[in-house]
Amino acid sequence: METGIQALLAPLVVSIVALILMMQIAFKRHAIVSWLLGCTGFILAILALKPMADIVPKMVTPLLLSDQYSLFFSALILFSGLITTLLAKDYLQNRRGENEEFYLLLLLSSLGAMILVSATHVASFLLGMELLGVALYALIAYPERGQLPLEAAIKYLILSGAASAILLFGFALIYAVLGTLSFVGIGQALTQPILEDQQLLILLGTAMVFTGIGFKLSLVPFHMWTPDVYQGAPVPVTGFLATVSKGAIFAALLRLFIDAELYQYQGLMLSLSVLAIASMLAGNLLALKQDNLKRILAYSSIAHIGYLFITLIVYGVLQQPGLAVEAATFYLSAYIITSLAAFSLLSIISSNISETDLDDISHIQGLFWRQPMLALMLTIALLSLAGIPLTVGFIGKFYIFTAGIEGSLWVLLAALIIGSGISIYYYLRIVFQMTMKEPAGGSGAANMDPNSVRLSVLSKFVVWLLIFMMLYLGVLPQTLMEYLGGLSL
Amino acid sequence: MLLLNLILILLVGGAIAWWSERLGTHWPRLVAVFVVLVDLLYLLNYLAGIPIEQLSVVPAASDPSSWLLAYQLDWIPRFGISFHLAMDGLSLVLVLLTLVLGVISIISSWNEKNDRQGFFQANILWTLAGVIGVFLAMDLFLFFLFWEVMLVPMYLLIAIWGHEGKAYASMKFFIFTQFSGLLMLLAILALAILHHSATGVYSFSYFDLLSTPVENGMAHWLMLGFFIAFVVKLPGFPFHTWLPDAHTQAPTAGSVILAGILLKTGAYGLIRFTVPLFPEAALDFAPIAMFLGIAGVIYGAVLAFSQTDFKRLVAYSSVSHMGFVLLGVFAWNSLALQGAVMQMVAHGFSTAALFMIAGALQQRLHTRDMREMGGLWHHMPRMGAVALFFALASLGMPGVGNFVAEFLVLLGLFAVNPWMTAAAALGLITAAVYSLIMMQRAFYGKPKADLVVADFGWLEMNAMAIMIIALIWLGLYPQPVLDMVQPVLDSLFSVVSSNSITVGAQ
Amino acid sequence: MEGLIIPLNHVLIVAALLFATGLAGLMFRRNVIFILMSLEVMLNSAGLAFVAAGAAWAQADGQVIFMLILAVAAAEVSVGLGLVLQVQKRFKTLDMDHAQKLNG
Amino acid sequence: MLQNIWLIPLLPFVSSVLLILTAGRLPRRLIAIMGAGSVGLSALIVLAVGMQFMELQTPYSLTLWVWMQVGNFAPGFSFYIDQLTVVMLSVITGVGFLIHLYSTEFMQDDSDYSRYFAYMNMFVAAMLILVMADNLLLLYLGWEGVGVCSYLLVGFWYKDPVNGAASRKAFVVTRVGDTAMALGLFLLFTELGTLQIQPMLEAANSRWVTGDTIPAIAALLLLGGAVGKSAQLPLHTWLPDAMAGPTPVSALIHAATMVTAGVYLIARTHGLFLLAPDVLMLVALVGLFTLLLAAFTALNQTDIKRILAYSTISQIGYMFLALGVGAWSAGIFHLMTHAFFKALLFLGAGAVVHCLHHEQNIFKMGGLRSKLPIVFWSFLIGSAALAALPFTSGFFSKDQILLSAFELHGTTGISLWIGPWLWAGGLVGAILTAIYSFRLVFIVFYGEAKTEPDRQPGWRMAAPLSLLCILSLIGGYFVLPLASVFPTVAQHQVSHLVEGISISIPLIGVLIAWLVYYKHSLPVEGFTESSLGKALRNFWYSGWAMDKLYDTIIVKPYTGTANAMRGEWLDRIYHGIVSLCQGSHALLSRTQGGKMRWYATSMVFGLIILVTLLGWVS
Repeated sequence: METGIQALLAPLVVSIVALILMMQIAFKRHAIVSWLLGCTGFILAILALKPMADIVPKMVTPLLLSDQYSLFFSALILFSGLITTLLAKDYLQNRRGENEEFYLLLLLSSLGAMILVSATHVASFLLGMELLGVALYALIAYPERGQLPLEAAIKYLILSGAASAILLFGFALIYAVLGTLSFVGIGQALTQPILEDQQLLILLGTAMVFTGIGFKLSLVPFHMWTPDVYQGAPVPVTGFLATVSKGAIFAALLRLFIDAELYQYQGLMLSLSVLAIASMLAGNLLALKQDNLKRILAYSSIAHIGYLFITLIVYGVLQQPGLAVEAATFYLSAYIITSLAAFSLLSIISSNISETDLDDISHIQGLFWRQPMLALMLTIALLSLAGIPLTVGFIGKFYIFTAGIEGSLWVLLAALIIGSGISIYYYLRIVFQMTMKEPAGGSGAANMDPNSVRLSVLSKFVVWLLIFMMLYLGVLPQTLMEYLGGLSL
Repeated sequence: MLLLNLILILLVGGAIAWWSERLGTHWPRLVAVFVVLVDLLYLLNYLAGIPIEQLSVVPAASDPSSWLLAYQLDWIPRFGISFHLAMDGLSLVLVLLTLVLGVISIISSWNEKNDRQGFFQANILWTLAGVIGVFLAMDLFLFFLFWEVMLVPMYLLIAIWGHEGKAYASMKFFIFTQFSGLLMLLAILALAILHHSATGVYSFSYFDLLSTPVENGMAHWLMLGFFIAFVVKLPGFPFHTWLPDAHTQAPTAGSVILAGILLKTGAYGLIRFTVPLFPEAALDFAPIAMFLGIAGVIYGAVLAFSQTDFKRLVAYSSVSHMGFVLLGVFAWNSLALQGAVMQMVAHGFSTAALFMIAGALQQRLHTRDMREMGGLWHHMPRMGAVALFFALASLGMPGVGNFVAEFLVLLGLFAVNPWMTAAAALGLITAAVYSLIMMQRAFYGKPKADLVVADFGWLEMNAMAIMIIALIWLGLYPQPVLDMVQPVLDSLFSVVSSNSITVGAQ
Repeated sequence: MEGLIIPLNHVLIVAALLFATGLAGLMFRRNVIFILMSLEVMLNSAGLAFVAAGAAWAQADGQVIFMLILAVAAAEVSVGLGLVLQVQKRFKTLDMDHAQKLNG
Repeated sequence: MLQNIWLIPLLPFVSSVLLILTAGRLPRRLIAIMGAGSVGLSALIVLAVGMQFMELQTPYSLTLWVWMQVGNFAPGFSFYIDQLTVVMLSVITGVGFLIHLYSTEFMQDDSDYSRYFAYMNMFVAAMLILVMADNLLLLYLGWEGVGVCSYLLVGFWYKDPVNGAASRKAFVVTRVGDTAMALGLFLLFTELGTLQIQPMLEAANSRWVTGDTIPAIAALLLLGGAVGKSAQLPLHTWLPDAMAGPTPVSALIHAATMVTAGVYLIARTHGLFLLAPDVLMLVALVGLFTLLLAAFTALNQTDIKRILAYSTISQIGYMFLALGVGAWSAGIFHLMTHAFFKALLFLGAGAVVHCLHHEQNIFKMGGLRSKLPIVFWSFLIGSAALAALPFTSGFFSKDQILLSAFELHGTTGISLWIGPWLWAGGLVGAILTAIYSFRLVFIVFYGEAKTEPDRQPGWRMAAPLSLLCILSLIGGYFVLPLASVFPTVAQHQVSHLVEGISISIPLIGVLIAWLVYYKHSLPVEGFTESSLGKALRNFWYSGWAMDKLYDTIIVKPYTGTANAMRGEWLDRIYHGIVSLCQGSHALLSRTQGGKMRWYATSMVFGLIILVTLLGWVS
């Protein structure tokens, strides 16, 4: 059992810190203390990954598997959580008095995500997903008093709940036929001959499971909630949602995919291809003339998930993990870092006002002339999202391309190229907006005093770190590549 | 190491130029000129040091060490990607062109009142760095990287310091090049993966990929991937429509770099990659490519004639001129290729100069509309005379480099296809039509009575003089350039010859 | 464990009907309270299916998952009801078709 | 001296470059000295070279440097001197110097004095390179160079858009010919592997036999260049408009030198044309039709310079006729004499225009005989030579041409019988020439004065006029040393009747002109005022409506197409793609209406789609 604890050290640390934080709030509210505790929790958990790495892979109960893969994603999740925590301080300062629960919810949500990436069983999958989700609902609605966050939260809660229900019902159907709930077990059972009438149940179940997962990943046509929730949620939370929630779910999906050997089923692969193509095209088209920055990023995330799905389909073609998993993990890491950077910058821009976020494209008009550094960093983040070289986004795209070509998935690649072509427009539109001379003295300009955006040392550190990571991994990706190449699943 | 330094000097110089903004608004341009000059002298210093015979050594296609210079560093071994730069005669010519025009482009913006001078100059220097990288990169991954990276500062130049229609123009420029770039990326990766499946190792090295066997049907597609990317940049008909907008809206320095240098990367790519990597496919495709070349020559000239915007006219003339390059490359013999290279260099100077003139006109008259010009010779005889020279250069007047280029291209093409040559030769007539109408509309005709404008000043005349001398030198004694390029062509021929029929005088 | 006495398919059909009812509620009801209730129905129908399947396979897993679902549903609803209070407070309505500003 | 021939083109070139660089900051006197002096020096060198050459008699060549070398394509900056070159050099530098001298006074009041001489010197340099070139590429350089200078000088007074249009027309129309010529060069190089004229002709001779297709195509393409530059049908329309330039320019470029470059080219490459007898025949026919067309047109012009321009076209037609019938020397001979008397006429016309406040309409002149005596005499002598009155220079050269035409004995096709017809056509031309040239004399210098001259030509104008008068008179007695250059032609052995007719025809023409325009005793008004007559006059006046024809079939369609496409119609495709994307965006955006119920429903739809997909594929 001792190694069991060691194997789950990081989640345990997070849980313990969450408990401490809860008690601190109960005894005496103090924003800085809570913030410090949140930071400590994340940092300790990251440190805890080291002893975990020594003993992996290690199965802890049939539900959770600590391996290199889950460690890597845990690290990403904790890193995202830490970044969000760091940024939240400035962001929340001007908003309302009681911020303490925010950090608690972040910790819980991250805990859910970590469980999700270790899940090898429907039960742990369900637990992780819901822990992640329920904390997020609260996070979305929590910091502000406006209507938009509330609407976003309730939409997310209900739709996400419905998606969970669909997913569960799907699993229930599969369980009814196969009699097992562990991923590996499902895979093994699926290879046995299945009665004709039960195949319908399997099919229905699979469709429902993928509907649920597709919703959480905002795959077309289950994507509709995404822009509303992204827009309504406070920026740091949006960032967290975009990175941690999406990343963890995809990581879990990948594990399910491999453990249950779903990649063998051509029908499923073909259906996923259709969804991927639809996501790439629809996501990018939806973002095309969008004026709200958060919505743009939401739509772009839909497209990115479409790109990411290419790796799954490649897996199906190649029938072996090698390049596909490497591509998926790299792309996901790249996307997480880049999104974090983008949302961090948006969060900084919105830090100095107390009500809504400055998320309309007109708000950042002329940013280049007032805050060249900030504008340049946002430009780099956007270029990384667009997959322009020297940024990590390009290497990610390079991986997708390579994987796609290895699998000869020409149709998907065509969609990828068309989608990327379209995406250039809306990314550059933001860049162009920042370079425009005269802020049209309307909506945003009034709210945004040219000198109001003051970067605290903390924010500076965070964005510089993220930009550095984006560029470093874009220029010298070899180390990460090697590491990801060695991840076993 | 020298090659790396060439790029690093510009990159770091760009950062310094940006920073120097704090010292005063005139500092960045001084720094920028200084940086490019240092780079140029650095290269010339090397050139002075090598024995002249070395320039005539035919570089082996399989062995970069036989090149003038090579520099290799492991970069991403996971995919066999290395930081591999190498220079042969062709790259040398183009790098020199880049640096000279770099100096000129900075001078051309000397008197423009641009905000954020520092960032402006930084972008110019970074664009130059990217272009030089493109000319030197011998690893296809690295090549693509530079290919894309040079777009970004160029985009910013247009988007930030451009004219009234900059939003549309900069976006169009970026999307065209980026979209076609993705096709090239696809082709590069597919080629590398084919190499991987044939040999078991990943490699993006030009030298390795040259020998990669590609099954014929596949080769056609991959060739197209490269071809489209390069032809968009060239620009070739019908992918040229980004160019008139981008050129017109870019600030003067941007136009100079765009027309003078950036377009050449497309031509360079065609010569260096498209044909040698897929000789058979390229040969099959040659008639279509040449047809596009002819279409570009004629179409560009016809549209240039009808423009009322001075810069647009010059932009369309670029389309026309670069059509000759396309013809030259796909005729694929010594004469035509020499002509194509010569056209790259000569067009670089002549168009850069015309854009500078356009910029000077805009700065003085606050319009580019030729309907509002006329009789400017009276007010600015020096500018008029210079414009006349470059108009004549652009119509292919013998004695300047453009003539040598076009003549060689057509001469080489004639051996391949006389009828196409005849069609392309129509471009000589149409070039006369648009060049002269440009002179007429802007500089001849009735002078405006109350116009007070300054003629070209000392600095501008010096820049012009450099380009005039260069063009006349190329027109009367192009041999040094031809000699530098010939060994490279011989080497490329030997790569291609095993698979395709080479025609003409080699 | 005895397994299931009635045929599994019958239970599944009932669960599916329940599920469909919930889904229909989600699609057609406008009052957020009813929507939350529909959500509960859906979750519980999934739970029912799990229980039945678990019984059919004579395993405890089904029931365990059901317990988890109950917990999850409770958590969801508690957060949900909290939000509903705020909706009433901030939008002055519980009609989700009207408490709506985000779109595009 | 021969090794210094490179100085011949260099001197005017250097002078031109200096004038350009100093941009008019030099004193006028110095500009004049540089401008005229450089050409004069070149003329002296030509004289020395000519004397030396007469002794040597063997062609001399000099390579300055290899221009460009790619494989075996290695044209040099090389000069080739033979008798033909020497003749051309003499004409260019000699007449050129006189015209420059004349210009120093003519252009005295122009503010762009320096620019004028810069262009003129550049022209002379280019023209010299053209005739000295040892290979066709260098020749082409000169060829284009003179075209550019012609463009610059025609449009010299740039402030008037009409001049601009004329200069552009001149350049573009000749460029059409030049392009054909360039294609000829490509063909010759591709087939023969060299562009060096003498080796090329030898190679052509050994490679092909008379009547082969390829030499015919090559000759045809070169002919295209020649008709463009020499303003022959169908590319002659630019020359009358080119009169927009200063008159000395017309004298130098559009009478004496550049327009005869086509003649020189054909003469220079006669070896090739001999291999293509059909093309040679075409040369003769082009010459014949041009000379007739231009003569009729000249008869109806009212602008003194346009009359001379059409007359030039007509006279070059004679030269083409000569070349076409194989009378190479006669063609060159006429080239030389024409240079003398046409330069004289133009300079005379220039003097008239100069002294009459830039009046060019001959019907507003008159009675100038006593007011401008020097000019009158110049004009009279020039016209006599142009009309080929006996013992003037024009008589000898034209007579040779007509006789050669009469005697044409070809071996194939129409050349078997066409000789006398060509002769007859030439005679018609000759009588017309006499009529229009003396029409000019009688109208301008006789009758009552309509405009008073405000000045008299000074010595710098008078001296060249006088010298050219002498040359026009005695030029016919020069013996050109061209025997070694061209294949020998049999001596004329035609009946005295033919000779007599040839001699008397111009005299009849002069008589008619005298009767019609001086005595007004021939009742031609009856015809000219009839509707047919008017129509014909208008038709001829417009130069056989060729301008209108080209305008309709080429210029208008071109500008129309260009203007129609101005807005980049290709963009419509790309804009279509953009619209497609925007439309899709708008459509998709409508699904994001914000209603949660709809979102839930879409999820159900998605589920159904997924089920269908899965069921369908498995």
